[in-house]
Amino acid sequence: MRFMPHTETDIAAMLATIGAKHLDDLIAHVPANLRATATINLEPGRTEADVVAEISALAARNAGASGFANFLGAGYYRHYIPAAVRAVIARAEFATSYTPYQAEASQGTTQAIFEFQTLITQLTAMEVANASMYDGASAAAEAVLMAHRLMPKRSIVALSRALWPEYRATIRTYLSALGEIEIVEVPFDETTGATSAVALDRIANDRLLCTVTGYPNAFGIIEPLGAIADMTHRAGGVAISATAEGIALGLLRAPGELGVDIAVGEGQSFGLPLQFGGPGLGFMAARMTHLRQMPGRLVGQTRDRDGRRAFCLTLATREQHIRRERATSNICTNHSLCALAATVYLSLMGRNGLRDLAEQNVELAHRAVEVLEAAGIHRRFSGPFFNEFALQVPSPSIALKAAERKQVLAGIALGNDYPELSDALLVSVTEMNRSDEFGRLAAAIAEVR
Amino acid sequence: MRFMPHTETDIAAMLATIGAKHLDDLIAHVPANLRATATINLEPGRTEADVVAEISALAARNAGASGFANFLGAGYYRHYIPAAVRAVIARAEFATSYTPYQAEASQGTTQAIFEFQTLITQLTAMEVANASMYDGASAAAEAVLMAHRLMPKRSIVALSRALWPEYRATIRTYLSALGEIEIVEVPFDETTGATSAVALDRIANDRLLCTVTGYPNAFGIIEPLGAIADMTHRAGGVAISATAEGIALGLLRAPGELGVDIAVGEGQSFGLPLQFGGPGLGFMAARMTHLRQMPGRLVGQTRDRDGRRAFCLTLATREQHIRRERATSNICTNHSLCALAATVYLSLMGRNGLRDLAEQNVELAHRAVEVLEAAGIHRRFSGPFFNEFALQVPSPSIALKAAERKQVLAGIALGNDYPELSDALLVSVTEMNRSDEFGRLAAAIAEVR
Amino acid sequence: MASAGRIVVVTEDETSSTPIRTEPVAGVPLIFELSSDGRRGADPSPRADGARRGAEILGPELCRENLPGFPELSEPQVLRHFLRLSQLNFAQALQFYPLGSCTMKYNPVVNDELAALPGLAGLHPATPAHLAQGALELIARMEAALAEITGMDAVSMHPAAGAQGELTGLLMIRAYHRKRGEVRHKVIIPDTAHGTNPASCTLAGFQVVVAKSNRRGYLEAAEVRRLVDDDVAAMMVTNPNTLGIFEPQIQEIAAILHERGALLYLDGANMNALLGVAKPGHMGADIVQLNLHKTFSTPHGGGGPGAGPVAVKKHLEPFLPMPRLKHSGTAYEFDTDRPDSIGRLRSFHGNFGMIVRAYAYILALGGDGLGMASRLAILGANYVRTRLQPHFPSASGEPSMHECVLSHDLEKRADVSTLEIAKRLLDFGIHPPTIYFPLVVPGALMIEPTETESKEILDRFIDAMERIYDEALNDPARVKNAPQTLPVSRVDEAEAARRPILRWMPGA
Amino acid sequence: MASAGRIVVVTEDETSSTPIRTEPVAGVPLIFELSSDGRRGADPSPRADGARRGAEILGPELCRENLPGFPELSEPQVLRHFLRLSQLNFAQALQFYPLGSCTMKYNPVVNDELAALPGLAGLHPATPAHLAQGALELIARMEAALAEITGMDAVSMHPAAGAQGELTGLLMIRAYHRKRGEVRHKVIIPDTAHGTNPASCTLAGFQVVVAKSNRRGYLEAAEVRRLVDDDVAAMMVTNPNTLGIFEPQIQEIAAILHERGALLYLDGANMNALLGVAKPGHMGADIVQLNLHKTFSTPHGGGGPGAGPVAVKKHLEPFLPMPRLKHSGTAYEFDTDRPDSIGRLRSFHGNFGMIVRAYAYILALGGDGLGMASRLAILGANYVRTRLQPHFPSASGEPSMHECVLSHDLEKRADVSTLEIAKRLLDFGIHPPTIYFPLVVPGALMIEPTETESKEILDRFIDAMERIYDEALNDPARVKNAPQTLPVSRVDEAEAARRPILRWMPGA
Ligand SMILES: Cc1ncc(COP(=O)(O)O)c(C=O)c1O
Ligand SMILES: Cc1ncc(COP(=O)(O)O)c(C=O)c1O
Repeated sequence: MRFMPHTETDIAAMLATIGAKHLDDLIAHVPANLRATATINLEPGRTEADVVAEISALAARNAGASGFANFLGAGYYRHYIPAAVRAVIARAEFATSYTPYQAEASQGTTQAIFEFQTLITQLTAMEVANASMYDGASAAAEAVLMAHRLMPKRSIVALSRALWPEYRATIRTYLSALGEIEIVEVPFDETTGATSAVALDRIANDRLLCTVTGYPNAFGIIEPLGAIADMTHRAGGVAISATAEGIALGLLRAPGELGVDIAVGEGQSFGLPLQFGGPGLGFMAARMTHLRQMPGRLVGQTRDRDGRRAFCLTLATREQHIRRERATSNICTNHSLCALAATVYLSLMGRNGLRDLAEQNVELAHRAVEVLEAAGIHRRFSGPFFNEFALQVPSPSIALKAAERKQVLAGIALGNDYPELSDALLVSVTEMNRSDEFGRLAAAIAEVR
Repeated sequence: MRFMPHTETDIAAMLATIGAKHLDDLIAHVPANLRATATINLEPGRTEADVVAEISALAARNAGASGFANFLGAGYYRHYIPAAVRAVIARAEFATSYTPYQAEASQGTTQAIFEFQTLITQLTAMEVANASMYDGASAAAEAVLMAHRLMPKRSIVALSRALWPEYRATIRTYLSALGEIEIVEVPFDETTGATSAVALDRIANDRLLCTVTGYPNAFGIIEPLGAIADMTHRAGGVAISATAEGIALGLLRAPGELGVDIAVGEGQSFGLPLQFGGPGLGFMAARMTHLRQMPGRLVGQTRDRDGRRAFCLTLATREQHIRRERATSNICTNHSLCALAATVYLSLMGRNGLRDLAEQNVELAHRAVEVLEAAGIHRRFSGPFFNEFALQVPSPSIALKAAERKQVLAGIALGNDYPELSDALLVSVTEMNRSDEFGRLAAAIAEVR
Repeated sequence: MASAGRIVVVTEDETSSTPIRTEPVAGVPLIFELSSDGRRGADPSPRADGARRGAEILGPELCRENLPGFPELSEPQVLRHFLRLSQLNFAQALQFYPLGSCTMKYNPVVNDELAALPGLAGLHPATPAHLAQGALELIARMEAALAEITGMDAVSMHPAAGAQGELTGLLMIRAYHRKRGEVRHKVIIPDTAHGTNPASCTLAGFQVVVAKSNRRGYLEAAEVRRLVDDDVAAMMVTNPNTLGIFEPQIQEIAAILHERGALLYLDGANMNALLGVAKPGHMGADIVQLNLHKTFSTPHGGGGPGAGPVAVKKHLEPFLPMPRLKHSGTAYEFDTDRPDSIGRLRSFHGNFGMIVRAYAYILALGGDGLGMASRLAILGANYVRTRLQPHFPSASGEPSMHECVLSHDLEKRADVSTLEIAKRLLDFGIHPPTIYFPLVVPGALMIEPTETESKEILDRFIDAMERIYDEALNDPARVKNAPQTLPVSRVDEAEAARRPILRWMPGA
Repeated sequence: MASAGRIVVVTEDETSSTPIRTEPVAGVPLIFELSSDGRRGADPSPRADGARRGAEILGPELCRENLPGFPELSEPQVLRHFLRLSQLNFAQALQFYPLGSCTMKYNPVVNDELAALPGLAGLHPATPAHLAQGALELIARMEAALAEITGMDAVSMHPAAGAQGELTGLLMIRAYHRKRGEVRHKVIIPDTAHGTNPASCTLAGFQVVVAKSNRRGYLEAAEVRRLVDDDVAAMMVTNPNTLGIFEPQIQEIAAILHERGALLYLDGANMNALLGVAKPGHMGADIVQLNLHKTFSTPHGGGGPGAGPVAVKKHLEPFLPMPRLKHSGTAYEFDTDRPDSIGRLRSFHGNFGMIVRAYAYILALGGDGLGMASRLAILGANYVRTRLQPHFPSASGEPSMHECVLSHDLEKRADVSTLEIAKRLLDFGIHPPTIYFPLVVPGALMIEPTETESKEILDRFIDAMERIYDEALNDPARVKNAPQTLPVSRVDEAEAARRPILRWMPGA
């Protein structure tokens, strides 16, 4: 088989050295009943050409990937990925190395992670960022657990209902084993689409452990994050923000500026393909004072014996392989290569490029809204938005079907996750949408009204 | 612009150092009339995303590239290319280095070329191979020029008419300036499709400079190369073979075994994409006795000052940058990266893999013929063939159109280049053709008969 | 300006055993240090007709000042920077990388191309199911293949990594007992367990009870019987365990647990030893997680991403995480009516990009190839173990599976530590084995050669180990000062922890 | 087994100017030395139903014995071998590579992806024109763009490289005169010409007449007037010439030639100096060839492939090589009725894969960007020249265009040669300039920085050159023993030529 170099001669020689006759002698000690039934009934191996044909055929059956004017968002966003990002992550030296336990043989990976950590602190205006988490949702859950470690006595976790359903579900699952925790959902303002200050105010008491707010939120609304952080702090809780559209951080006030204590998010927008939802990139940033309770890997700068600057994994005493059941998290393998892609992407965009892109997204989304309004289709909420917005549509599912016939993926019906929003359609606009697509979108939806 | 790092400050500082005010001061010495009219009237630069969109749109307008059962050959052959080939030639260290003039900084390229030279000598059973030529046709022309240097007194170049039209045309062009040379075409045997021994015998006199024979030839026929080489030698000429389907060398007797003096060919079958006909890979192999007259670059093995094995360009005294008007060729840039691809491809195939592939091609082609015969469609020639054959079809152009409507590219009408073969269709079969395509091919052609 | 960081190229040339001495040189600057105001690595798109009016639209109160300290470079500068960084790494594709418990086998390059196919890489997770049938079928096929390979009944591709698979499994165990009206608080874990096991237990709200493996390095049923009671929800067993030993009494242990209503969680990170050799399902496992980035060859990427699917027996199927794939008879769709599910642990449908690669790998090897892979992996581990036995004796007398754990007496004899041996290996162009793990073996060297490395490579590794043993006795300085041929010499990790510098700052 | 070949990573860190001393180590084995009978890097396809019957079908007399000595390796071994080899190279993407006359500018990585699009890479050259309109239009657009850039009337994308473009041009010149009933035998070439120019003349059947450039490094019209007669078919001029100087009298020279019925062939290899600065067509050139692998950024690939399109004035259009593209009004097709064409010089339609990349490059820069590229290339060359003037004076007093040619007195002062300076530069992680060319400048250093390198990089290069000048005077051994930090030390090229070993042989 093409991946295995062993010739008959090699095998014979190795067996002889070991003092065995047949390969199966080496597993003779495995209980016979297990070996007897171990045969794997799958088709025989295939040539590379056949594997390519097989998987290409499956790929060809995903119409959604092409040919459509696409307005899907809701936590994963369509952005252009420069070829240089692929050129870097394709390097075997990055792609086929393990977690950089041996610093001397991993300076490429450790320095890149150090650069990633720095970029995330710059984007969030926080003091420390870790080497990556699985995705935005699990990072949000880890943030809540971190808050819990910071204030073990408190019990109320306030999740904005305008936080993505998947983030809320993930947090619930991660917390499900911690009996003492009580999760409450903070409703959103019916008109603005932002988390309701009134409602939050009611919950913000001395049992408040933390608040988790989408920024922008699940409706694309730019939350008054500063005000929410203040309320949280007045109650003595930990303010957590979650950002799914990372590009927004290139233009919006940074969570750190607004008083947030833990800023987490999804880095998929930073040069990662959609690939049906994963792997993405979870990021987490916090204040140095909370460093010891931070989950995940960290790379630090140090020196080698000859005084050269060098980088290595550090503060591992927080981690499972040292702390075991007292670790800050069970995470081991993270999303390192995705963090590298993000590092390359952000470096290419640069300070001005990232802001230009963010401004362009805002502009295009608002232009789309103008076109829709002109066609008599109105926004469901009035709050300020970045590049995603909810539309008021009598029957979203019908509208979606109609649009599909016009080769338009018009968005996502919010009703599935928000019964109270059965008349709302979530639309995402990025630089990947050409202006001429707005008209097609409007026409498709208008038709069914 | 994203490719140029100069900031305003950099430019100002550099100009100051030079003692200039504006960039254009640096070209003030260029005649004003030229500068005045030098503006390039092309659209302004574009983002990477726009360039990708533009070229993808052009690519999408080449229906021929996909969706068709494809039987096109005639000098360029469809073979599966393992991903590892792409992974290697994509390495920036190989792709963005120049000709390895500085040996110490080019051991990767020079060793790979040394391995390529060795592989070509093994495939052809010759003693020396160069570092690559542009393609098979120009390599054939260079071979004739090399023969001319070997026997300057002789004048008749005998080209088999069963040599690809493009090879014959290229040779004619390369020789067009050498008045003393006379090119004659050796007809092919009407029944076998091989070069006519009788005809060759008539030409083989003491003015014969060389013979050039396709192996297999333009009709896919496996020429009696040994006999042709003998006749050539008896007349005192140089026997040259040209191979366009390199895979054949994995199974057929090697040119070297059959007495050929210079073996050239096209290496596209060795891991290079079709890409509409270029870049391909010319290879040339010969006997050590003819070394000094060989065109093109050569890499040799030597040692470094510490006694380590090392590789470097050698025998450059044959080449244009040293010999100038007395060089063996004007070639400078060759097709090095294509030679690297071939080296990786051949290493992956290996001794057994390459033979298996060659046998499979023979088998599939013969199976296709069985299917066609069964449908009453017969071969035009009777000679033994490798993976390509001519069919007898009343009106090839009509057959081709009919097949096209059935999503079959049935082959190439030989009549365009061979008026005497206006009833012949050239069909190529490789491992890329699934057996079920043979029936479609037969049906399509049978229909118009 | 001068030469810095050089990477070591392993050579298989016998004649070449002279390591290289280097002098201090500086490394690659940080991307921030290469930045200069006004450079662009990406040009603004003309699409939005020149003016970027976004800030105007949102107004100043919502907008930040332009990212201070954020880098600005041209595209060639960015590319060159990261290509240089890549040259400072060891990697499986380039070096022998026998890192125990990590299964650093060859990652087929074609699989990366397949994952990048527009029909897969360009597919948005919210695409309606009827427009994503190819992707859904691929996931379904992968579930079926893993069920067959593990001998389990149902599989979820949801978890992002092995540790998340563990958490998924433990939460299912909790839900399972709850459903049966029981609340159990304890999970038994052997002393040889990987750190993620106890950490996951804590996350899942369980107390860890440690089971001792015996002198020979495996678990005795008696020990389990001693520890198990009605408050034990489950036991987590890694098989083969982290000593590379197949747990001989695993079936009996499963029986004991089941008798008391406890479940057996099998950590499948070491599945590379079991393909076609023994199926967890037949051992009595109720749940097993698999690490696609180990057994199924998805590239580890310098620390991920991977994927940690969980396979379960029928009785646990109802508790599998959301979303759950089902086939309506005409098409694949997501089953939303799963009242007993533990819910979701991440967004969307799992690390699809990794699932594609692993599926391509399974297709390439097929049932027979997978079985051969484990056998050759076991062959390699036993070969290395046998040849190194004289100086690096095995920590256990039991036969090894896909990896072996060795110890040595150099600490005592020459005051040379396992860490120093590991660093010296780097000078031979070999990535060191996993060291100091499992914790039960002092100074452990955990070696996993994998089936994709040739006998020649293993022989070179063995020679290097022998040579280091020698050096430790006769020229210890050489070992203690290693590595000498890498971009940096020994890195001061203590210093990094003492004064944490975790980000670059202007003028730092 | 031990560390071998290390590659140098250029650093821009000021503090790092200590070169590295290495000891002998072996290199990467040859692929043949890694081979072992029975290994497979590609599995036999089951498609042909098991048995490969090809040999049977053809019979033994037509078949060879199975390739003796041909390698057999597994896929991972092959990949690792070539990845290791790659690490032994310097390359533009990784190192500053100011190789004069080669225009080693950044090669945008996206262009390689575009050339690999199935619609382009998978297109068979014999595909009927109506099924390949996208490809044909791309070629047509490229012809138009190059005509606009050069100020010529018609373009052929046919030639495979610059040298083949030269041959194409010279054969057209021959045909042109023939057509007018003249036979001319001579071509004038300046003493600064690139070697391919005279070599191409010979191939085209012309005698070379050498024109001397003056002390200031350019051609005087007087010299051309002196040499031209009715037997002169043409003059080949490289502009800017290989000294990097714009030929100030080029228009007058063109006039003189035309007066006598001779043509002006302009070697456009140095077009990177002229984009938006001066068009060859306006200088009076009748023919110009372009090197897409230089000015238009297609990767040089360690020696090619490239592409050498030729652009001509109307009166030469009929002689352009076959195949010639034309537009029927409804679609693109090939024009077969071209009686005066010189014919073809290679198969099919040119190096299409390179044409795609170059077109993508032209789209990316646009007319304005191309003009800026030449200006910044010229800025870089003059900056380096000015700063190095004290120790490495320019070979000419004339202003430099995109490259500068410098000389030095170290041969005399310290017996240190240009070659040794070049080798020492390698220790600084910089690829040396072109050396000993043009031939008119003893010990020439021909430096072409290109527009894609930053001021910082140029400054590092300048510092390195200054430092080497210093070393040559104070520590010459260090220069003479360079390089010390590369996979190999100074390679013995004389030995290679003395006893040519041009292939591996079993047991060698
Ligand atoms: C035995 C064992 N269990 C669990 C894990 C955790 O898997 P992951 O790193 O994918 O989270 C690992 C790998 O690190 C392991 O070796
Ligand atoms: C001035 C000049 N002319 C012609 C050539 C030949 O071009 P090519 O190498 O593409 O054949 C070159 C490049 O080597 C050159 O520098």
